[in-house]
Amino acid sequence: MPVNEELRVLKTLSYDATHYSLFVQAGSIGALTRPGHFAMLQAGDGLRPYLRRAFSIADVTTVAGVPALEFVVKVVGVGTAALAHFAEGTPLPVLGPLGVPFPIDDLGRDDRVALVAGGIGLAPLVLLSRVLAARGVTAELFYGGRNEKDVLKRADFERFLGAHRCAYATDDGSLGRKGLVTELLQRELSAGKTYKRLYACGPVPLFRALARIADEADLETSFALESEMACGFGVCLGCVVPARDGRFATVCKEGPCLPHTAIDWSRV
Amino acid sequence: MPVNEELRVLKTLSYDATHYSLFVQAGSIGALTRPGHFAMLQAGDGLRPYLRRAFSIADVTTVAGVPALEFVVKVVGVGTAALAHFAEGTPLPVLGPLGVPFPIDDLGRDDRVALVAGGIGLAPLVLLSRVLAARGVTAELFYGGRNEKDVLKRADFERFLGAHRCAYATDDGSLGRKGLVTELLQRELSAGKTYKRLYACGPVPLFRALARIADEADLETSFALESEMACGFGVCLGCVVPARDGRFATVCKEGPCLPHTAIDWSRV
Amino acid sequence: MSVDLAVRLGPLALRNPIATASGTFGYGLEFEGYVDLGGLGAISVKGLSRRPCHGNPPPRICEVDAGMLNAIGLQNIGIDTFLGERLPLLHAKGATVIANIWGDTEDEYVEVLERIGDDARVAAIELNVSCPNVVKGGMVFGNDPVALAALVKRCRVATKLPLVVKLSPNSGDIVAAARAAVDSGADILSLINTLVGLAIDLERREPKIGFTTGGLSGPAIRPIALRMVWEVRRALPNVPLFGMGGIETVENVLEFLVAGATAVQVGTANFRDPFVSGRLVKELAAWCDRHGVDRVADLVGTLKTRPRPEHTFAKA
Amino acid sequence: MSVDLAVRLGPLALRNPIATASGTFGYGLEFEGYVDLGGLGAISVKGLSRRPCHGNPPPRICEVDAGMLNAIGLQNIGIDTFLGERLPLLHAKGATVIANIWGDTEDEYVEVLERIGDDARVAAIELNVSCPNVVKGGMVFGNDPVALAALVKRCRVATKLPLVVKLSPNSGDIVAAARAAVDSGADILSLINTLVGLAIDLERREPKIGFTTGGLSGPAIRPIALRMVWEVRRALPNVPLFGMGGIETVENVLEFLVAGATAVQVGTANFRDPFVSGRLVKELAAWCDRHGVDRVADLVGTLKTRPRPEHTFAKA
Ligand SMILES: Cc1cc2nc3c(=O)[nH]c(=O)nc-3n(C[C@H](O)[C@H](O)[C@H](O)COP(=O)(O)OP(=O)(O)OC[C@H]3O[C@@H](n4cnc5c(N)ncnc54)[C@H](O)[C@@H]3O)c2cc1C
Ligand SMILES: Cc1cc2nc3c(=O)[nH]c(=O)nc-3n(C[C@H](O)[C@H](O)[C@H](O)COP(=O)(O)OP(=O)(O)OC[C@H]3O[C@@H](n4cnc5c(N)ncnc54)[C@H](O)[C@@H]3O)c2cc1C
Ligand SMILES: Cc1cc2nc3c(=O)[nH]c(=O)nc-3n(C[C@H](O)[C@H](O)[C@H](O)COP(=O)(O)O)c2cc1C
Ligand SMILES: Cc1cc2nc3c(=O)[nH]c(=O)nc-3n(C[C@H](O)[C@H](O)[C@H](O)COP(=O)(O)O)c2cc1C
Ligand code: FES
Ligand code: FES
Repeated sequence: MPVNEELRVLKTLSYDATHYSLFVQAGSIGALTRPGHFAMLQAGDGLRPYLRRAFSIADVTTVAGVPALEFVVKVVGVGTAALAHFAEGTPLPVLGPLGVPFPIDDLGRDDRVALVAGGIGLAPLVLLSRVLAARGVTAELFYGGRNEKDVLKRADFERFLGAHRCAYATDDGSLGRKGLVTELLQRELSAGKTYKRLYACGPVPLFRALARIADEADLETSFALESEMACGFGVCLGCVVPARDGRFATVCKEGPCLPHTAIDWSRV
Repeated sequence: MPVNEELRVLKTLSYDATHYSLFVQAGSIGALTRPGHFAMLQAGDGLRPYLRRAFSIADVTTVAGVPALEFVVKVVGVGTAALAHFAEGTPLPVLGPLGVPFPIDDLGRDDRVALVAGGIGLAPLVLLSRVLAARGVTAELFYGGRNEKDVLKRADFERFLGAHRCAYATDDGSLGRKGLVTELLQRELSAGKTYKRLYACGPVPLFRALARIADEADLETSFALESEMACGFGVCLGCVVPARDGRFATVCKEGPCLPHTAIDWSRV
Repeated sequence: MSVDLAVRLGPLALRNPIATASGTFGYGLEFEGYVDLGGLGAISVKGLSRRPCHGNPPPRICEVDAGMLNAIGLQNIGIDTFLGERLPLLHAKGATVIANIWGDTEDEYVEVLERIGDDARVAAIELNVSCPNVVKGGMVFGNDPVALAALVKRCRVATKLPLVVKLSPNSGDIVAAARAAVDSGADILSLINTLVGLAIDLERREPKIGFTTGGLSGPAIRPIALRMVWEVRRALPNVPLFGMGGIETVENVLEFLVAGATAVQVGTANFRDPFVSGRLVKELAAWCDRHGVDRVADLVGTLKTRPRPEHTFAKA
Repeated sequence: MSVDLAVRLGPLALRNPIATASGTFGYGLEFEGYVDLGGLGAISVKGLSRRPCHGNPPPRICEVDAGMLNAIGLQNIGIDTFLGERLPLLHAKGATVIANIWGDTEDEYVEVLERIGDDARVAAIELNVSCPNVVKGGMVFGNDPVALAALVKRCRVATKLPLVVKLSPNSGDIVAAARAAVDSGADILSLINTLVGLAIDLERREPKIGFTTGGLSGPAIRPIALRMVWEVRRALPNVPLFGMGGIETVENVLEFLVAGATAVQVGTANFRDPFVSGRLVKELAAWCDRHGVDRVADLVGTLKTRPRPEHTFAKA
């Protein structure tokens, strides 16, 4: 059962003009959080933004000893801009953890999985990396962005997974391979590597490409989807994606983590 | 010509839970301000509050050497609540000085005038007191509130005018006379005292009572009126009061300082 | 002092005037843990049709200033699943359930009513004749008093349950629609549904909503909703009304009561704050207590208005 | 790159599409020092009547969420004072002046038009047939296409100047009103005027506005206004439109253009920020420059919409 709590802002860590990490008290949400969960944050009590905004719980960690939730945020509009500016101590209404997390219970020491992030899609993969590493699962990260600045929290990923298991791709070649992140993955698959599951988060074109790759390679997947959300807990029916069975599935309740086979990509 | 400027908040001085002084940079507004002028302040760039709010320029002063405008504010709703919480350095859009100030040019050393304040109506009388004092005009203050906490900036008034020229009345007798501020004035008039002009600011019932007194005693007046304002510079026609000539007069442009004889009290 | 919060809307008695609005409260059960379902005045569930409906392709929602647009397209689990799986649970929680229903044709409305029959676990039927977000789906009834009258007449015959008709604010003359519904047998009116709006994604030069337009809800529409409640109350003082549109605070609730609504429905605010409806019940009691109001029903329709002045001209 | 901001609305050529809305910009001169009056696309002045009008008793305005209500009641200096004292000054500043006019009867409209004659300092006439804030005063024309058609026909005969008709959003069918106006001789349509709203002072249980209801303006109405512009554009693609309702930013301006307005009018935003109209002219040029748009007119009506899907049902 998700909880609604007023959690105080602990700190904000700015990466560049449009990316930052927001740390808030973990409250009772922290202990309930599994990789892939998200939360709905109310950015101020004004009318702009009006609705809460959805963010992956990027990590459950501590800030100066205080249990904390970390959100990694990209500024794209009024809500993400407002959240960047709350002073330490400001109470933020947070509803979470929400949604269906990444399936990981079946993984053990002998398993290898792939994590693919596009841009801000890194967010849900941070906690996933931490948890998989703790379990001894071998996880390889393929992380793409427009340029080096777009690729966040490398130190964390490399600490959790080992630097040799982290591969990067950028549009301008400023970090890692110049090109698409899917090319990194494709290269491994072509070399005969297999993965028990592919976890991914990023923009729709990335998901589309990965779905194609997964179909060809017969890979099991779990995609952390995004969509515009009003409620985050399954009542507004605003956040849906077309499902293979003809229905529309709620991203907030049936997702956000769904196998690519659940989705009708022709209608996305 | 009023100016619109982004003026930085210098400090906020809280008197109690519902009253505070807000000091902002004087900009070029300070030098243009005469007693009775007001300004329109935008409290934040959100939608709540949406429109600017009108406040008397209570004083033109300095804060730690920086030329400043002082506003004395009573919290009554969303705008006055928001203005209380801006951090030092926040830029506030301020349009001012606006309106017709108190007529004082004809006053000199031999003149005696009365100043009557009800509640937050003290605001425009602060600068008026300072200026009259500087000119050597004898000004007597009659200031009423619900209780002692409602009576603000006594030290300033007593410094400008002399403590013996400041009389107070409160509903509960916690400061000065228990009763109405009009009774203080009435007592002086009954004792035969005369005033060249009566300056007043307060709630409508006070104005009404003062208008009656002024008619009886044949007193010249200048009332600093209030009314809900959208623009503050004469274009929305939202702020009007019924005028004696059958028209509706704009408080923001024809006022806020108007003789009581300009107003049709039967239609107020 | 103990405040009497009970209100009566014709045949429908509610323990308090705080209900939740269709489409914004799911089937109620989603709010367990946030709200005491049995403590609300009523719950109007997501609009039900005779068969499960998939709704519109996304994007279905977007935020606008002081509100949102939606074009969900009436996605719902269908009347049978509702009656079989959700209603028993809602009933067990002590919830007062309003079945909000819709159809593409008169027959479809009647079919839903027949499936409900006189199930006593349903406290009232609410006919949605005003959804702007489907190509068919009731909107035609909402915008045409003649079609509306015909539909309500057939529904009136098809059910003995209290009949609420939910009106569209898009039709221009809300009083005409109200009259048509009441004359045809509606016991209660709900107003308002959403106003048709458009928001544009400038970079793509496309509507933000896949259906092009969407229904505007939230604080933005509150003044319009209040005006319509007041207008209908003035024209039809004996018809009980559910008022809704942008209700967020207890003051908003009271404004609607004072304007003439006997009860209110809380909509979009449930998304922003899932606790709001339950909290409003408590805050309403506290407000009445503070203001010396013994019975909340005494507040209904107490707005004092003055005759409207004609503008006058300067003498020539 | 130098962007061509000029637009043409039938017989009315404007140097750019940013005009100011009647009742929110006074007689223009009040904005000297804030805005270069000659640099605006046009200025629609406060609604003029044949005699100076006192308007409604206060309170006339109140703030609501994301906007305001007003019931000014059309207070104005009268057509004669306007022509004698304000128009010459406006003209000297190089302003493109739209005379917004109103009357209680057809005759009164015509009388105002006759006083204006074919004064070339007036670029266009804008008939306000949609003010919700007076007991008579035009609203009747706005809500009844037949009355509207009759009025516009008489006005069409009474003036040779470009004729703009400003429509009411309260009538339910904005397209019917648009058609009636255009078929009767309107060159241009303005939409929208304010929506009728109510706000309540809870402690007094009285309307916050002395006239009871007031017209809702500001960001709250933007989605409704955009939708109406789009609807009228789609139905009458050759009729030039002024779009307005809650415009604050250059993005808002562009949304209206993309939806189908050839030019816009900025209203309530002038109160919050007296500089806004002048700034929008500059920002529009900058936006076009950044986006590689040579002629702003090319953006008008470029909204790409898809056919609306019908909702589908689960198989039985
Ligand atoms: C389950 C989930 C997890 C998410 N996790 C993160 C995260 O960890 N970090 C992060 O930075 N963002 C995340 N997002 C996206 C985030 O919710 C949006 O960026 C945010 O809501 C935009 O709000 P805004 O007010 O800044 O932008 P707005 O002004 O509302 O919109 C700006 C632009 O962003 C688009 N947009 C708005 N909401 C979404 C959305 N939910 N998904 C995609 N596009 C949207 C709008 O269409 C518009 O083009 C997540 C979204 C979901 C649904
Ligand atoms: C020329 C002028 C000078 C003023 N000087 C001062 C001053 O020096 N200090 C000060 O504290 N206040 C002053 N006021 C009043 C101040 O403008 C209002 O208190 C303020 O606008 C309320 O805003 P709000 O958002 O807090 O309240 P809202 O939520 O907007 O309203 C709360 C309540 O206050 C009432 N109200 C709103 N605006 C006004 C208004 N302009 N006048 C009277 N009542 C209003 C509303 O009707 C409502 O009942 C002045 C007003 C004017 C017109
Ligand atoms: C996402 C969403 C879905 C809705 N679905 C329905 C519905 O199925 N049936 C209905 O009668 N009204 C529906 N409505 C309208 C609401 O019940 C309500 O009338 C409207 O939103 C105004 O109230 P509000 O401003 O408090 O939200 C829906 C509204 C929203 C926002
Ligand atoms: C205070 C005020 C006065 C208005 N007076 C008039 C008027 O005299 N004539 C008219 O046609 N429209 C009048 N309007 C309507 C505006 O011109 C405009 O159509 C409406 O406010 C919507 O635009 P906005 O949301 O940008 O304000 C008035 C609006 C306001 C807020
Ligand atoms: S966000 Fe409301 S149902 Fe998913
Ligand atoms: S506040 Fe707009 S005219 Fe006075």
